[in-house]
This record gives sequence, C-alpha cells and structure tokens, in this order.
Amino acid sequence: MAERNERPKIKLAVYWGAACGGCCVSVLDVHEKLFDVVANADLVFWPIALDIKYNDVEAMPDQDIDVTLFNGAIRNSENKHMARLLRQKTKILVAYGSCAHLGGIPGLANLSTKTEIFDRIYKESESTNNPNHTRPLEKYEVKEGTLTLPEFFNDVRTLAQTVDVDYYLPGCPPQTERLLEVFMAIVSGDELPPRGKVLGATDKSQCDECPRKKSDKKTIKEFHRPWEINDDGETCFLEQGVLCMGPATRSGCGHRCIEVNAPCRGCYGPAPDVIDPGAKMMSSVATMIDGDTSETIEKILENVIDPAGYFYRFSMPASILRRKIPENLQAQAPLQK
Amino acid sequence: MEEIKIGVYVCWCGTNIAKMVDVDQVVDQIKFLPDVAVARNYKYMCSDPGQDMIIRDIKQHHLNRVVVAACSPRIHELTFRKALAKAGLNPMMFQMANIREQVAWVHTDREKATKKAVSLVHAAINRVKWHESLDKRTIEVNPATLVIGGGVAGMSAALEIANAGKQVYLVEKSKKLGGYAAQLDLTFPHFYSARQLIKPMIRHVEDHKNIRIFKPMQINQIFGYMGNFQSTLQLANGDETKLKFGNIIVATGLQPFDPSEITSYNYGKLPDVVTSLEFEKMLAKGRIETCEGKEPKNVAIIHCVGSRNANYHEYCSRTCCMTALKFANQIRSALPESNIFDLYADMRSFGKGCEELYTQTSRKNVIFLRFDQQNGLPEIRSTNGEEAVSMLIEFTEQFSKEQVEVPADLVILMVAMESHADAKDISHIAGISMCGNSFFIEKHPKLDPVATTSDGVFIVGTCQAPKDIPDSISQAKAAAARVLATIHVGTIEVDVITATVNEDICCGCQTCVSVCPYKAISFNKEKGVSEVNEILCKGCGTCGSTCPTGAIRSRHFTDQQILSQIQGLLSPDNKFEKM
Amino acid sequence: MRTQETTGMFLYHPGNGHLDKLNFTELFAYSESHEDVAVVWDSKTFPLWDIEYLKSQIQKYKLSRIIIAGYDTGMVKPIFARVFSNLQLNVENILLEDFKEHGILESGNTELGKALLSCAIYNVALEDILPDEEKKVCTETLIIGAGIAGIQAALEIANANHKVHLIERTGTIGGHMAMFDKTFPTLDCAACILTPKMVEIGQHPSINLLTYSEVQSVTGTPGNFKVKVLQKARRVSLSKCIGCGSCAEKCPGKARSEFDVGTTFRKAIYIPFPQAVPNKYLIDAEACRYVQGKKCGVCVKNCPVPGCIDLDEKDSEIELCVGNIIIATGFKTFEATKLANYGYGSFPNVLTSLEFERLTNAAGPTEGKITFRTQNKKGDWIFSPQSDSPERVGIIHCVGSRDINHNQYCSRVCCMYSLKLAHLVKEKIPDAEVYEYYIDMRSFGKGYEAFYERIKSEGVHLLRGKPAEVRMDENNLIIRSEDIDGRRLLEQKVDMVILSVGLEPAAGSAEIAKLCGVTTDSDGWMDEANYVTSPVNTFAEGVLIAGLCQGPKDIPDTVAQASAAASEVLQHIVRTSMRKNIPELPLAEIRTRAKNLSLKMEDRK
Amino acid sequence: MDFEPTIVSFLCNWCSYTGADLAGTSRMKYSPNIRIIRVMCSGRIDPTFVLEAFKNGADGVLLCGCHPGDCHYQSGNYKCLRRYNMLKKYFVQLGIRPERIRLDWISASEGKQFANLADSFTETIRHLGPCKIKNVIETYT
Amino acid sequence: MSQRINPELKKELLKFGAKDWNDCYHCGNCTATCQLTEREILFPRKAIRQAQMGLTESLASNADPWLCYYCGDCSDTCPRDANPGEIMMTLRRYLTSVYDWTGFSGMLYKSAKAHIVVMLVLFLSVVAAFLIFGGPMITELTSDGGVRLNTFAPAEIIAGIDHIVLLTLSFFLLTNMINMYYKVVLKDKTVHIPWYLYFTEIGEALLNFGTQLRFSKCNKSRMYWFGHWFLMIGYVTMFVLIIFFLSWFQTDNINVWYHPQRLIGYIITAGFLFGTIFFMIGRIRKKKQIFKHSHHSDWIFVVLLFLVAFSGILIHIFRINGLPFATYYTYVAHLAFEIPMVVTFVAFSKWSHLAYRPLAIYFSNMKKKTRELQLKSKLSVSY
Repeated sequence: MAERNERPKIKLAVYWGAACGGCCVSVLDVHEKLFDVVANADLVFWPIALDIKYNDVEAMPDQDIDVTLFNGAIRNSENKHMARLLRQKTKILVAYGSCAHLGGIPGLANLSTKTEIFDRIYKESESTNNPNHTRPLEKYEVKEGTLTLPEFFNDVRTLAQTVDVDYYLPGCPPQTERLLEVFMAIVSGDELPPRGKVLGATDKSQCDECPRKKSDKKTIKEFHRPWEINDDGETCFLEQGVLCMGPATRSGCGHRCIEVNAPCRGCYGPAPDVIDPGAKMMSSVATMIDGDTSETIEKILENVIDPAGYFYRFSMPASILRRKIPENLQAQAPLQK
Repeated sequence: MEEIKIGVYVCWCGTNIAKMVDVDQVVDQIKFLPDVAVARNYKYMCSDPGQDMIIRDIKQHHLNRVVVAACSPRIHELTFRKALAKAGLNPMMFQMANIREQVAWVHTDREKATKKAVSLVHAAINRVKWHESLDKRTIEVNPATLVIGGGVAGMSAALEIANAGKQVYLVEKSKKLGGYAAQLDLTFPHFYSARQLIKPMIRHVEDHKNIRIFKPMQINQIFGYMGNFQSTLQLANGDETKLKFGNIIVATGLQPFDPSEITSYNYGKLPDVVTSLEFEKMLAKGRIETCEGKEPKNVAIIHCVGSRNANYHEYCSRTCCMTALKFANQIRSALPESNIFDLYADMRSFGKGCEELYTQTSRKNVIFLRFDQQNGLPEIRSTNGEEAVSMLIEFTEQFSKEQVEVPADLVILMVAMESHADAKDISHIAGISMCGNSFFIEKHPKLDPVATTSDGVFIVGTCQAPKDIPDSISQAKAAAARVLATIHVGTIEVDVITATVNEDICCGCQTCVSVCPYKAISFNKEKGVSEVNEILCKGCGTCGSTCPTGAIRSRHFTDQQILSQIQGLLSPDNKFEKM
Repeated sequence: MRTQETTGMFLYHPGNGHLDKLNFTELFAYSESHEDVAVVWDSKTFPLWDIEYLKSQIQKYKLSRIIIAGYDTGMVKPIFARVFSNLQLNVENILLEDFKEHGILESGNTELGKALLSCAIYNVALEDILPDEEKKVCTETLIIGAGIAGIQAALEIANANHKVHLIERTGTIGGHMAMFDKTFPTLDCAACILTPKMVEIGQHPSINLLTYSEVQSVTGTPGNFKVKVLQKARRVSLSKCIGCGSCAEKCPGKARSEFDVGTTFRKAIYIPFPQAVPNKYLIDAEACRYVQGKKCGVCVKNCPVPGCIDLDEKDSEIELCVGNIIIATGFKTFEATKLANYGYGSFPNVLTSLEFERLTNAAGPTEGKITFRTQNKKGDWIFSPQSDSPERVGIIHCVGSRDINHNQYCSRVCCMYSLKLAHLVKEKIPDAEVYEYYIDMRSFGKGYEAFYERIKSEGVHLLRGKPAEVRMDENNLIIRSEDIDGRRLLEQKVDMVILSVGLEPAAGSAEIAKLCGVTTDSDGWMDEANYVTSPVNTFAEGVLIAGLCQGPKDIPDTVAQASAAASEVLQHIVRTSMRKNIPELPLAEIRTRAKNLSLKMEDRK
Repeated sequence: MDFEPTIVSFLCNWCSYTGADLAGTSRMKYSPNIRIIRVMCSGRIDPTFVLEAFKNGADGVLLCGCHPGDCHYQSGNYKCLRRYNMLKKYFVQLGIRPERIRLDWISASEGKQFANLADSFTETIRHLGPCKIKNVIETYT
Repeated sequence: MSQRINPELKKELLKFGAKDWNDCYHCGNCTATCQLTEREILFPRKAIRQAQMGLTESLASNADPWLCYYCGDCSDTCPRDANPGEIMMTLRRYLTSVYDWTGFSGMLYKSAKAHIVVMLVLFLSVVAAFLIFGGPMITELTSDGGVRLNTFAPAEIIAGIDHIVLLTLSFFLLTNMINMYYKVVLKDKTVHIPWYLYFTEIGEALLNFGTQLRFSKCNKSRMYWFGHWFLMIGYVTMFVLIIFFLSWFQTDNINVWYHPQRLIGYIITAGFLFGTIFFMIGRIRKKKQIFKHSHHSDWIFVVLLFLVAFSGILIHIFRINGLPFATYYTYVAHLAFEIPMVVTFVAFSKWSHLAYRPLAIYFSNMKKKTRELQLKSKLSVSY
C-alpha cells in the first residue's frame, strides 16, 4: 500500500459516444472499490459525473490523460471529434463496452439508412406528432448566431474504425470485476499486455464455462424462441433449438444471462481469431439444421426471422459487410427468368 | 519471424498458356508486389530445367515461398512440391495458380485472360505468405485386406493377394461365390467353359489358408483409414467378429438392366422374350426352348437393350455384342436348322480374337441386321397364333433402309450392365465417389483405373464400368499389385492437410464432433475440448467452417490463407474495369 | 470323379489346321486305353450332327459324362448339352478340355495333351496337381519396353521397393503415348499425365533405366534368368550431359525425327523430345558425319562439359540376373503405303493418324497448328507452321484393320482416336468440315459413348462406309465412298486425309518373344496363358506380358494390365516359389496324382 | 463498355474443381469473369469467405460442390447448402440481391455444365449490375 | 409395308452358285470401288443386303445386278472376302430364273444334272433328225468345189428350222423381258416414268448393247472388255447370219479368201475362239477374281460355245479341203452343239443377259432420270 502511494496517481477519463449510458453506470457499479480507484487515479474527464468541458480537454497537453475508457459507438460528428480528441490526449485508449468494441446495439442502426431512421423518428413512429415535418438541421441561423447540431453519420462505426484503440473491454456492460482487474493492472505498472488485446475476458467461449450440459447432438429440427420451449434448465440451448450465441462469444461475463436461463446474445464479442462472429455463428448454426434439401432447410429457417439482428446483435458495424446497402444504391434490375 | 521471400514462376506450357496469356505481362505486374523476391517465366516449368530453375533460385535467393502459375494443381502440385523438398524447403510452402485449365484453355480474350491470370497469381502470392511448414508422417499398414464381393474380380484379387502370403477377408453378400460369371455357360471369344474356369477358382479361394470368407454377409460400416481399417461383422450365429485390415478392394459387380421399362420389346408380356441372362441359363441347362417347351425355329437377338440410349443408359455395355455372337454360335450348334437373326446397332467386336469370331459367325448363316436407336426401337409383337411363327419384330433395317419384319419364336434381349444396386451403400461405407450412372469413379480414368480418391480403397471389375472377364481380372490383379506394394513397404504416408484444434480456444461446444463424416473428431471430457485424429481426418475442412470460435484450423486451408487469397484475387488492380 | 459315372470322350478337331501339330491318333489311343473311359469318339469319323445317332450312342454306352477335348470345344458343347438334357442327364457333366486354353496347340506337345486328358477324366485342374517348387527367385525384374505399360509396371514394382531394370530401345522412355496430343475421351493432354510418371521413373531409386539398349539373349531358368543387354553407344555421357543443347545448335548432321514420325528434321545429336527421360543428348550414328567417316566433331568443340561427348564410343554389353521378365514392347502402326488406293506416300496431304497427332501437338513441328505438308527449299516434304490450314479434312477408319487382305483383327483404339482427331480439327479450325468414314463405331469404354455423342453434336460429318479410294484432281483430294446411311455414292472433296491406321506388334517383338520363350499368334501378338483367366501370364513361367504386345488396347486397359503383370511379379517375389514345369512330371505320375486328388475331393463332399 | 463483373467462385477439389479443369482440358470456353478458389470440400466454405469476397469488391459469388449424395467427404455439400440458405436470408437483410450468391452442383465429369454455369451466372450478375457494398463500406459515412 | 425377312432364299441362292453370301458386313467398299456406280445407283452392296435378308420382292425389282460386268475389283478389295462380284453373278442367274415364267431357267440353273440331260436330249434329237431327215451325202467333185453341204442340209430348210427356233425362243425371251419390265419398272411404285423418257433413253441402251462401253469403264485392263465384246459381236453376227442370211453364208462353192463371206466367218470364229479360250483358261487357272468361282452353267456354256466354234472351223477346213464325209459329220456335230446351246442359253440362261443387260441399263436410266425430275419438282415446290 505504501509503495503504491508513492506512485503518482494516474489520470483517468471516461467518455460516452453513442451509448445507452449503461457503461458509465457500470463504472459506478464498483461500489466501495471506487475508493481504490480514486486512491489511484484522478478523474480528469467524465461528463456524466464531472463538469469538465470539451474546451478543457482540448486545452490539455497531448498524452496527458493516462487512461480513457471510451464507451459507445461513433454515430455522429461529435462522437468522432471526441474520439479523435481523446485519442490525442490519451496514452491508453480503451474501447469500453460492446458499443465501442463492436458497435453494439446502436450498431443495428446500420441495417437502416439515415433517411429511414429520420423518417421513422420524425414521421412514422406512432408517438410522433410533427405536423410541420420538422427535421433536425445541422446548422440553424438565429438572431443570436448559428445553432449547430453534430452531423448524423450515415452509419455507426466502432471506436476502432475511427481511431486507434489500445485495448478492448467487452460487454454490455462489461463486468465490473473485470474493469477493476484491468484498472488495477494498469495502475500497478506491471507490464501491459500487447496492444490491441481484448481485456477482461478469456480466449475461450461461453460454453467453456456454461453450466448447461452439452453433447455432440446438435441437430436442429426446428428453431424456437426461448419462451416457446419447456426449458429443462440443464440442456444446451442450441440442442433445444434455441439460438444462443454462446459458442461464438468470449466468456468473462460470468454467464450472467445463462444463469437466468436466457441464451447468450453475444455482447462479449468473438473469440480471438474470429473476424466476423455473426458469420461464424451463422455457419455453425446452419450446419446443425436437420435437412438435406433446399426445401426442408428453408422450412426450418423460416423461424430464423432476423438473422442479422440475431447473429450481429452487438457486432454489426464491426462485421465484414458492416451495413445494409441503401435502397437507392441497390441493384434494381429484375431478374431474367 | 523470418522475412518472407517469394519466388513466382509463370509457365508457358509450350504454347498452351503463352498463346492466351501474356506471360511477360503477368510477371511484370506481380514482380513489384510485396515479398516477391524473384519472378520469372519459362517454357515448361514442369520439365527438369524448369524445376532446376526453382531449386537454383531457392538456394541463391534464399526463397522461402514458391508460387508457380501453370496447369492445374491436380497435375503438377506434387511435382513442384518435390522440387521444393529437393531444395530443402518444406514442400507445403508452395502454391499453384491454375492459369491453364482455368484461364488459357477456357478464355478467348487474351487481355482479359492475362488480367485474370494476374489476379490468380496475386491471390496465390497472398496465400502463400500464410503457408506453414507441414511435415509428412507415416503410419503402419495392416497387412490384411478386405475384399467386398465374391465375383470373379473379387476372387481374383483375393487369390492374388493370398497367394503372396497375405491375409484376405472376402465378404460376399449372397450364399455363393462366383457372382455373375458363375451363371455363364461359355466365355467369348474362345468358348471356354465359364463354369470350369470359375469352379476351380472358387475352390482355390475356399481352400486358401490365407482367405477367410464371410457369406452371406453384408458390410454395414467401415471405420478407420488407409492402412488401418476396421469393421465389425455380425456372424450368423449371433457372434460378432472384429476385422482389421489395411486395404479394401471393392468388387460389387453388376446387375442386369431390367428391360420391362422398354415398352416396344414387351418383355414380361411376351413369354418368349428373354434377357441374355435368362438365355444363359437355358444354355447351361442345354435347353434352348420356347415357353411351350418347343425348340425355336427362329431366334432373334437384339443388342443394346438399355445401352447407348439416352432414355436408359447412355453408355455402351461393352460385352453384349460379343455375348450375342457367342449366343448365335451356340444356337447354331444346338439347333443347326434354326434361323438366327442378330439385330445390332454397331458391331463392337474389338477384343483380341473377337473380329475373327464375328466373321466366323457370319459364315454360320447368322443374319445380321442393323437398327438405329435414334430412329426408333424395333417393335416386338405377337402373331397371336395366326402364323407358324409366334412373334414378329418390326423395324427399319439400316443397311437397306427397308422396313422389315423378322420372324421369331424366341427373342433374346442383350440387356445392359448396370452397377449393382448395393454399390450405392458401399460407396458411402467405403467413401468412393460415383458418377451419374452409378459406376464408381476411379482416381484417374487413364493412369489410375483401379484406385479411388479414398486412399486404400480400390475398385475392380464391373463396379467401375462394364467390362468382360479378362478385363475384370486384369483390374483385380492391378489392384492387388497396389495393395501388395503398400503391404510390402509396410507403411504409408499420411496426408498433411488435416484439421487441428487449438485447445486454448476450443470451448467444447462439440458442434464439430457430429459434423465430421469420418468420426475423426472426439470430445475430450477431461480437457473439455475437441480433439482431431489426424490419421482419420481427410482434411475436408467442414469442421473448420463449422467451429464458431475459430479453434479448428484446417491446415493448408486456413481462414487466413483463404481470406488473403480472396483479397489478392480481388485486388483493385486486377479488375476488368481497370483495363 | 464319382465312381458310378461312365465317361465318354469326344475328340474334337475341326481340322482347320490348328491341330496339325498334335498327334490325334496317339491321343485317341491313349484315351481309349484309359481305364476310366468307356468310349472315345473322333470328330473326323463321328457323325456329330446326327442327333439321334448321338443319343443312341450315349444310351448304348450308358454315358453320364462327356469330355469334349480338342480345339473350339465350346462350339460343339451345345449339341451335347441338348442331347444330355433330352436324355435327362446332368448337363454339368459335359466338360471341355480345350487345348488352346492350355497353350499346347502352338507347341504341339502331345504328351501334355495326354496329361490334360488324364486330368480331365478325373475332373481336376492340371495346375492343381503340380507341386510348387521352392526356388530362390531373384527379386530383380526386367521390363522390356518403356512405354506407358513398362513405366506403369516398373513403378508398381519399384514402389514395393524391388529392383527393376527397365530397358528401352530408343533414347527416351515414354513410347507412343508421349507422342500423342490428347487422350480420349477426357481429352487431357497425354504429355501432362505421362510426364510426371516419366520423371518419377527417372528419379526412382529402385529403377535402373537402360535406354538405347536391347535384349541380346535370355538364358537361365524362371526365377533366375540371365539376360544379356546390348547398350548401344549414345556417344554422349549420361552422367555428364547437362542438356544445354549447344552441341545440337551447330551440328551439321540431319535426320528425320523419329519422335515426330518423320514429319520434320532433327540434328544428328539430339534429344528425342523436350520432356525426354533421360533428358540427355545422344548421337544418331547414321546421321553423324564423324561416325560416317567424314571430318567433323563440331559437337565436341561446342560442348561445355569436357569429356561429355565421345564420338568413338562403342556399343557395350552388360549382363543382368533377374527373376521375372515383363514384356511390354508395344506396337507399331500399320504401314499405310500398303493401301495404294488411299494414296499415302503419293499425295503429301494424306497423313497417318500418328503423323497428325504430331502435327496437332503443341510440342510438334508446327506448335500445334494444323497445316498442310509442304516442300521446303530443299524439296523435302515437311510440316511447317507457315503453311496454310486445311478447311476440309477426311478421316478414314479401319485402315489396315478389319480387312482380311491386311489385318483381320480390329485395332480397338482407332474409332476413339479418330473421333478425338475430329474434335481436335474442329477445335483448332472451327470452320473446318470434318468427314469421318467408319464401318462400325466402337466406342465401348467408360465415357466413350458420351464422347461419341459429343463429337456428333460438334458437327462432324459421320459417314458410315469404307472409302474405296482417295484420288486427286488439280486442287482437291477426293474420297470416294458409299454413304450408307445417306443412301448415296459420295465423292467428297477434301484438303487433307487422315488415315486411322491400325496397330501391329512392334518391330522386333517377335525376336523378343522368341528369346523369352513366349509364343505369338498368327498376327504376331503374344499369347496370354489363358485368354480369360490369365491375361498377363504366358506359357513361359516367369515371363509376363503387358500392354499392346498382347493385343491392341487403350491406355486404361494397358495400365491395368501393366499393374496386373506387376502383381504377378510381386507374388513370385514374395512366394519365392515357382510352379514345377509340367513336362518334368512323367505321365503315369500325373495320372496317379489326378486320381488321388479326385478321390480326395470326393471324400470332402 | 459493358459492366464486367468480378465473380469469385469456390470449388470443391474433387468434383467441381475437377469439372472446371475438365472444361479446360476440353477447351470449352466460358466467361473470364469467374475467378476460382479451390477448397477441399464445399463444406469448407465459410460464410466469412463469401462476405470477405463481397467486401473486396466481388459482384457475385459462385459456390460449387459435388452433387447431393456424391460428396467426396460424404456430406460436406449438404452443409454448404444449409449455410447457403442461411446466408441468402442474411443478404436480403443487407439489401444484397440473394441472386448474387449461387450454389450449384458440378461433378468431375461436368465440364460443359461448369462452363455453362459460369456463363449464365456471369450473365445474371452482369444483368444485376455492380454490387455496391464495397463502395458503401468505403465511402458512405 | 414391311417385308418379311426370308432366310429360305439363301438355300435357293446357294443352288444358283452363291458363295460366301453372308460374309458381307456392309462396309460399302464394293459400291465405292465399282466404277459403274452412280450417286443413286448403288451396287453391289444393296443387292447383297437384299439377298442376305431374302427380300425377294426388292430383289425382283432390282435391275442393278445387270449393270455389273464382273470385273472383280470389288471382290479383290473386299475386306472380308465376301465376293460381291460373285454374288452379283449369282443374282443375275437368279434374276434370269425370276423373269422366266416357265420355270425352265430355274431348273437348268439349279441342277447341273438337269442341264446336262436337257443338252443330251437336244443333242441326240439333232443327230436323230439328221439321221432321219438328212439329205444325201454327195461325195463327187464338181466344178464348183468339193463338198455339197447344201444337198445334205439345204440352207433353206435349216434356215426354216432356225426361224422356227427363233420364233419360239423370241416368244419366251420377249415374254421374259416383259416380265422383267413388269417387275423392275411397273412394280416399283416409287417412280412413275414419263412416256417420253422411253424414247430418249433407248439410245444409250442400244449403244451399250453394241459397244459395251460401260464395261470398258470397269477395269484397268481392257482385255476383259475386248474378250467379252469380241465374243459378243461374234455371237451376234453369227446369230444374224445363220438366221437371216444362212443361204448366203452356207454355200457350196468356195469363195476366195477375201470374199466377205469368208472374212466375216473368220472374224466370227476368231471372236469365238478368242473369247472361249480366254475364258476357259481363266476358269481353269482361277487367278482372277472373275474366274475364281464357276457355276456349272458357266462351264457348259463356254465349252459348248468352244465346241460350236471349233466344229465350225473343222467344217470349214474339211470343206475347203474337199473332205465330204468329215464335213457332213462335223456339220451334224456342229448343229448338235449349237441347237442345245441356243435353246437353253438364249432365253433361259446365260445368253439371255444379252437382252436383260441393255434393258436394265434402259430401265435404270429411265428411273434415274425420273427421280431427278421428281427431285427437281419437289425442289421447285419447296423453294
């Protein structure tokens, strides 16, 4: 303890991009360990908790901040700006949580175009009351000057697609214990793992820790939603026909979902060498289908209504194809028969 | 990691490639790619000087990867791998780009072909960077051999191997050995007695101390791999016996085509229309007679029943013409006063002594008539007792172009040879590919007619294609040679292209276990990971693309290798828009 | 033999000259004196065609078993079968003892004939009563001829780690297959599939390759043959030559290239073809100025390797000791000049199929361009890439085959290779019209019929009818034939005629057969021991035949046969025993053994 | 100039690649837009590869395996079929015409069929026009 | 309508002298070798096929065998030794019997015995007739010459008998020819010959009759053609002379050697001798294809012809040398040879080809022309 006190405190920043805020809350979930954190670190920037303005950050010298936990994806120009800014000011930039890591839930917006999103929000949604068809404008001139809004990008990107990232801490949100471990590792001054590594998770997938019983009989005759089955609480979800992203998802979360009899949704992201966990899982699940003809296979697949939303729930922007092709760019040619 | 140095060699294949692909341009375009140390083109890369060039470069320029753009890797991959080995490089550090079969020979636009060639070479360069050294291993060969099918081919193979002092397990589905040949009366073209040839053969097989016969017996499953197969047989008394063997010779034989589906022949409806096999039985009994027990005055033989006809079998059954000539001779001897008509399409008397038999048969007053299946099949109709003769065959005779009718009291249909119905099951059990007409596919139609793509499994006799007894026996002996050679050497090399599990990543979901068609993957409960038996593994890679964690690597076909290949293939420089 | 059965013997010799060598009177007397034969008939005196008489005779002697012995015995079997079945006798008791089947037809060995009859009477196979003789079998094997058959057999044996001496008469291995362009029906390039095997031969540690060599004599006994081999002087050292070709560049000697069947020239110092194995130069003594006594030696001067070329090298002789011999001498093509009516030799653009193979081969004289044969400046007729291409090509099948005036037999491969050639013409000159003249289309093998259908669909004119003549007007060759299917007489004008010449045993194969004690048939093909059951064995123990020397066949059949021959060799090597030769046992001994064995078999039942 | 599509084709080693080789040895002509990658079995074809191909600018992806029941590895082709069906569903969601991927069976003896398939697929893709996904990923922000 | 295959025909053909009738495997070599075949006139193969299958109807309407002169090229080059030339020869014999409605022809052809018996009967009848009706054998020398043949056998009477024979034979031959016309032309429903062709096409038939030009196209060696033509010309001239000009030809006075009567006689004799000896030697040596196979009718024919010629020469020699008895006896023998020959051969056997062959050429040409016309009219309709 004494030794550690001799060490100067590190400078810590926490920032959110396109995110739900859950990650920030998860930082607070450290509860009494917060004291350990504060004992070792000075929080220099955390919009949710501290009143420090962007200007202040801009004023900091480069590489001044030791660690930034960046959560949330990059949705708009503000996110992008801040990501770049923090990268510039930070020694160790950590993509914190699924959104920063893989795009996360906001990333699913990539399955719609900007127009579609705006139409939905400002026009079509049931609760919308917008008779003047008002749409957000990036610039609006008023007497007092120009009002600006950040630019809403066409698609959602991960932090790594925007700036260089040193480490990833996956999870939606990340397990607080993992955060602490990582944090303590950084502050302890031990040799850091190689850059680009995923921290706070193991290299093995969920199944390794999953308490359910697994066998090699993974044949799927019919896909089910979790509520559609009489779950025995013991058998592997997949063997019961329920989609579970567990095999393609790193463990480290403490299989919290499975503990409560909900199949894994994949927030912890893919195993080390996997580029596109959705594709891997699609492949794996498809292989289990019990059918040798196109007709039977299609019949069974009817129950997989939204493969993109399922297999890419947290990873759409990080996936190989990242997004949907906007309608106006889609090939319109009818097929010759 | 050592610096990657790639040598790239573009082959002209004489003019084969050079005519359609600008080999100079290919070299010019890829020589600046990263890691390419040497890039050349040469007339015949596969020739000794071509190979020497690679070996020299490897030594001089310290190359550690080699790409050859030439013919199909199916042809020369091995040749170049050997060259690499000669130069002291691991043979797997090699990739071929197929710019002959898949570029030069199939395209007509030289510019586009060249472009495509560049992209294929680029892809190969990208891929080879990720290649790893893989080393061959050898495994022991079990000296016993399993022969499936106790016909003349199976028995010949069994005897050949047993006579060389090696154990043979002969499995026959029926109660008797001998198969189809045992049902024949005489053989062509010399009219030796088939029975007298087959009987001693059966006796030798039965008496042989090195042959163990299982009959009637069906093989349901075979486990294992080349050199070390095993199977469990259910004996009649309820016992089980476990057999271990190193090689499999499949000789499932043939079955005759059922002519009842050809309506114009009325087989099954007219009692005196018989198949060649039924007639063979008549001959064996010494009774050539109609259903009423009378000696027929007019006998007609119709060739190509079910053969050479797109509606039934497109192929020629190879033996029917000669069998028909044999029948004609036998009928002539037994019934000297009869009229014999032989309706053929093309007379295929191609074997040694066969054309001579055809001539001889002509001289025995056998009337040869030619029909053409394209112009409709002959119609056999009954005279309904209105004439002395019981049936008439009507068709257009092609040498005279006359519409004629042939009187017949007995009609013999020379039915096609089909692969035996059991062959389909055996193909799954033994892992042999089949072609569209249900005959087994040999490894190479010319140079490897008895081997299959599954190592240690050989096909002999009519299960490969229709053939006569001598050709079946030749094949049986050929397979025996191959088997004896491996037994004699005692070991075989195992393919290096297998799957492997990264135990640090494998989570034990076991999806892969059920996917493997060879049961090469098992789950290690203790470690909680899957394990690959690399001898059983045939390297298909299905597990690799099934594994959701990427723990399984398909060696030599890793994700990384293929992805880089795709990137090379689609490098913007290689697209046609850039032209 | 079942004791209650009464055996009759019918000696059948239709008198077509085949059995002249056998003494039938003696065989008749022998059978008659045999205690277990009730009656013996001779086909010369017995009215076989009189069914009623035959019936009465069988009843008279109460025969229940008949042995038909002689030649073509199967031909008369149905007569007996008919009578037996009429008399309610067991047809299975009609036994055939065909002398041809046992090879005594050619040898005329009457004693062996008696032995066979003796065995037949007791219904046992001759080979079953011959004791195996333990013998030290030399594990080395001699293979004569290094075409695809020899190559395949050599690899099979060598891959089992046994020493093989592979002898080839010419300067390279590969044989005819190396000369072909494509192979039917898959159309894969012959060189592409053959060269890897050739390379393997050249590199195999267990194969002793002796090219440019001939067998001089074969002595010794099966299992231990002593073979004298003449190694003709290559005059270029195999070990020193690097194949650079500097010697040939300046060589003034010229000769027609054997590999290109004379369609072009090569130098006196030459490599038969670029992929030759061994890929080393040799000197054609007849074309070499120095050897012919003129002043030369240019090659020696140009050779970068000292001592590599020795123009004074003499033939040498070596002796090998081998256990088994495989003959794979292959074939030669029919001499087309024998058919004057087709004008080969008179009209330059009437080619043999083999010439056309070279012409269309990418490695051939025109680099694969199909051109006319034209005269060069010196007046020699050669193929040159500068010449024009034909627009109409006629292909004539069965040239020299299926013709009683030449070779009566069918050469088996011509139909298919002709279809292939038609395809090659169509492929290289898409607008060309191709006319194929055939008698019967023999596309019998795996995938062959489909290939035939494909060629038909490619627009090749397939004409049934053997042309009678090829003549020439000012500009055209005219093929006169009956178009049988078109019901007309056709005088087709073409620019080029390809004669699909038949196959004949290779030159010198008769001598090889004689040296090895193998018999040949009237066409010169080597006799197999039993057409049906032993297609690769010969009547000479330890000598096997593979490939075309036994009769025409295609590549897959050749390969299968070569492997089969290898299997027999491996068996001999492993067993280290050879069967005792038949003549070594006295007749009485054979008879006793046969009887004993027959009783033993009886007991077993 | 007409749109020249780029098509990546994954062929299994035993049937389809051999069939493509046969098209070559038989000198059957087909469109040069097809670029072939050899895998041991169609069962090895990972959806990742298909996605990667589109990402790198392929306009279509052709998958070929042995005919049903003829797989050299017994059942790899069925697995390919299942993944193919799954992928098509995903593609619809991404706004990529599912016709841009095609799975067909080519046996070792079907050189002609391969050539025909290559031509017809190229035509299909030519008709559909360029696949924009690569541009979208690279430029659409 | 389909025709029934008739295997029984082969037995018939064997009696007509068929050899190797079933050896042919229809390669078409013979048809292509033959220099007389034309685009649509195809033989021998087509006729061989009809014979093999026993298509009697098709055969009867097939005139092709008459177009063949048996040069033997086809048989020489036949890849299966099927002897097409000989089969054509056989078919000509067979067709002769088919055209002959009396059945006499068939009897002569099928049985050597019958043929010889008929010959003998006729021979003896002639001798008997002379014994009974013959004139006095005058031996005294006259100023005109030595032998008085016309008193022994007056030319008018002989000519009268000749005329009777001629009329009878002509009747049979003509009816046979009509029969041939019926079978070859009328029964062939595929062609309907326009009337004018009957006139336009007759010229070539007659020309061929006189010159046998077609035969000269046949073979590389002109010898056959010449031998055949010479014999034929000799025969025809003799025929005309003895039937119509016997009194001029058969005189008692001996003319100078260059007198047309003698000259013509010499030429005829030369033709006879040359032809018969040429063919006899050929048939004995059997070297050439055409001579390899001889039917009994061939031998009887050629031997009789030779004997006729030989006896004719003897008569001449005896007569000019004034040997009366020798002349008379030889004359009897001469007629005894000649009458059977004429009676059996002209209408019923070998000599009838003299009529059938030109007719066949005539019919074939008409049919050919008709087909060409039909084809043209079809073309003009469809285009």
